[in-house]
Amino acid sequence: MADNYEEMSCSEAKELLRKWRDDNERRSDEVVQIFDYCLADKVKKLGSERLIVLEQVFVAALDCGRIKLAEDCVRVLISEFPESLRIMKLKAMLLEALERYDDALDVLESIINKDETNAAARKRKIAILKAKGQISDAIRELCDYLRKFMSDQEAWHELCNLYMMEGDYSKAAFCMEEVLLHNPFSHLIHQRMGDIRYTMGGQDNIEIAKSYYAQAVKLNANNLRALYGLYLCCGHIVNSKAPVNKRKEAQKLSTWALKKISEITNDKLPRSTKSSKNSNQSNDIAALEAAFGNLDAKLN
Amino acid sequence: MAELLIDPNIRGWVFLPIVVITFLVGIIRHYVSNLISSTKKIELTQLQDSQAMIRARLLRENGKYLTPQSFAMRRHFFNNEESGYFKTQKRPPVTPNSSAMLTDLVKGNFINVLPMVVIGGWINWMFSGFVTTKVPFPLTLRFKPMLQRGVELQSLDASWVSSASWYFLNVFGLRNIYTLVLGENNAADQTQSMQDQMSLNAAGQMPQDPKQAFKNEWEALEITEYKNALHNVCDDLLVSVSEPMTNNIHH
Amino acid sequence: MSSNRVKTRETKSGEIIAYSESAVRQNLINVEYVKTSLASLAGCTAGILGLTGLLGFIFYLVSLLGFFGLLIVKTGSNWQKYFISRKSLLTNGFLGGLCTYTLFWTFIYGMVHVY
Amino acid sequence: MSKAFQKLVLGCGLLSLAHAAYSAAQHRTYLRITEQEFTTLPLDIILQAVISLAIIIYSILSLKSDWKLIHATDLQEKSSWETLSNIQSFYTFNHRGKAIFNPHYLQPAPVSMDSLH
Repeated sequence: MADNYEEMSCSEAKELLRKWRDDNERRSDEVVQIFDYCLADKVKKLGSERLIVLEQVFVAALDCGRIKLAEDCVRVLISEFPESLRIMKLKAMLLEALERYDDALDVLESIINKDETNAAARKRKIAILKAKGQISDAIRELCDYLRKFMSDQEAWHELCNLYMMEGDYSKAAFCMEEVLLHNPFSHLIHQRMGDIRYTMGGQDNIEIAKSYYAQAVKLNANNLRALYGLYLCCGHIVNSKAPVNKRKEAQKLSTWALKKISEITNDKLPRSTKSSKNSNQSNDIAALEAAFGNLDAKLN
Repeated sequence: MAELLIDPNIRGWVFLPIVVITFLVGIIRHYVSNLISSTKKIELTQLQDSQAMIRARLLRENGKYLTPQSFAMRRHFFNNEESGYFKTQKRPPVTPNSSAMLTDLVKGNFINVLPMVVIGGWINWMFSGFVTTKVPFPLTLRFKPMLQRGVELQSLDASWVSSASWYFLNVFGLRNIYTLVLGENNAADQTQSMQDQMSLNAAGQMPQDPKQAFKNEWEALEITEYKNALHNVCDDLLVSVSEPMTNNIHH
Repeated sequence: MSSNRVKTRETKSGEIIAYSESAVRQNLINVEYVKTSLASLAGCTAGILGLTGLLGFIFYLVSLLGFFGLLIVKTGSNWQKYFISRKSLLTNGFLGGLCTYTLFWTFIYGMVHVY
Repeated sequence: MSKAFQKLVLGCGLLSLAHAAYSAAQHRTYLRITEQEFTTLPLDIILQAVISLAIIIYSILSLKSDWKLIHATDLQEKSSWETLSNIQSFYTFNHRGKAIFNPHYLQPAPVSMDSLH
């Protein structure tokens, strides 16, 4: 991948960065590389997107520990808008990356003093607590924040992650439900709800997890993780003391899920007619990738 | 119908300048309105209220995907008699900030109405007495006094128009062109948002009277009937199993 | 994440379909862009041709229909993937377009045929 | 077709339309000088104008053809948990990224065993 970026034209790079911004991709390493190879000496040519791109590169640079690059970006931005609170927040982020947390907190405090409705600065404060590893403090602060900004789904999502770090699954489920209220058509959120409920365990929760997984599968029939989840839940119910008709139903559903899983994984398998040993091996690898790549196994 | 021969100088000094002036005024107006439109200062409590309202609305709309307990818990949070959010949060009715409203009104007028009238009047005065062009469609005589102001000729066909009418034709016709020119890559808007604070993702407009809004939302939430949408999902899936594997899930 | 906002609409069969609001808006903005260009350019052409009276307005309608046909050919049979309603594509912003059309028509007509 | 080509086509169309306008204006002047009555334009100018209009509209439509899919389910097939759970506002930066991607990264000096005692 990396060597492609060198040959990329300016407009292509711009396009790609915009796509990543829109799709909410992290890809910090790639962003920095693209900037290095294609855009570094053409910043002025970016036109109306220049500031946004600079901000994006800034965050990516911090993510990659490229403090120098980040400083350059933020310097340009500051010279343009010395008063802007948004840029002050970037400055705080820079301090944060340098692990000067107290200074960063000072900056954020001053932002909040100037504009107490500034949600971003408040969130950064919580992120600092998280970076310091004070998860329980971060949770407390985030709850406080959410009392004020109740419909901030990002924050709910983050709170869910924090609770999961702490192993407090019932509270995590509550937070995920808030996110679900915002995106009732997202199969991923349904699947996540199922994950949490399944992890919590217990007969009732497994039932709930089953229906969430089923909803996720209904919304997107190719969601492999949800299918596996469905299969596991049904397997659990079959072996439990549930009423007979329920067990029967679960049995049916689990065979269906298994069939579907094998269908999907077989589809992804490249069918080669030659059965030389080498291609066999690559087939196996491809099959494995198909099976596990779709699982989103890299969750956190 | 007599063909008039119009001096090409009129084209160079009246016809085209009016187009250019109207266009530029529109562009300038866009930037000026960007400059002087102040971002409204929102109070924290206002923001909190609007976010609570959004959350309650979402609960009403999408609550069916939650488990019964979760739904009841949230409704309890909002509507409980003693500790519910909508019951305990007492907000004084927001007195509309009269001076701020006034400045907004003045600004709105300043941006929208004033330039049109001023420029229109100026053009009418500056370029009066010219027959500028001929509209390619017939107009009835009733339009004559309006469209040919300053050209008092009895026998002139109504489709020959004076500069003022040409100006108004421009004003209305260019409106879409502005969105074409300015809306395509709204450079001004983007720098604006960069200069300002973060755009709050849910900085909704809070209604004037939060108390009333709370009451409405409380009522709406109270009468919302919980119906579990996930109850039949497994059955649905099983049904689709028994059917041939059509992809009827999506559309 | 705010771009994921979804609005729903019930079809005749009672099925609820979820649309992404931003995508719908983006598509409509695109169509609006092309329609405004169309109105101005069709106005220019009408001015060049020296159409007068009813003929000019008919030309506007014809070019609008032509654009509509082109759009349908472009998006093909899966227009439902991009637009909620096909009819609204045709009727939205009709009068605004007409204003623009008239302006350019008069302008070019004046430039070419009057002066 | 590439965007650059489309833009070229668009430019050609606009030029051709402008040329048609110029021809029409010339024709009018010619008629005026020779004192003939104007009835219609010559056929070639009409054809040129109409055809270039069609070309322009087609190329604009092709240039602006980045239609987005509007069905939420279609959109979500593309999105993955990875992008959904990527929460920008809560990024933290003291992670392995700075060691992996920064070529000038200096390992923190190991804590010597003596200082622990």
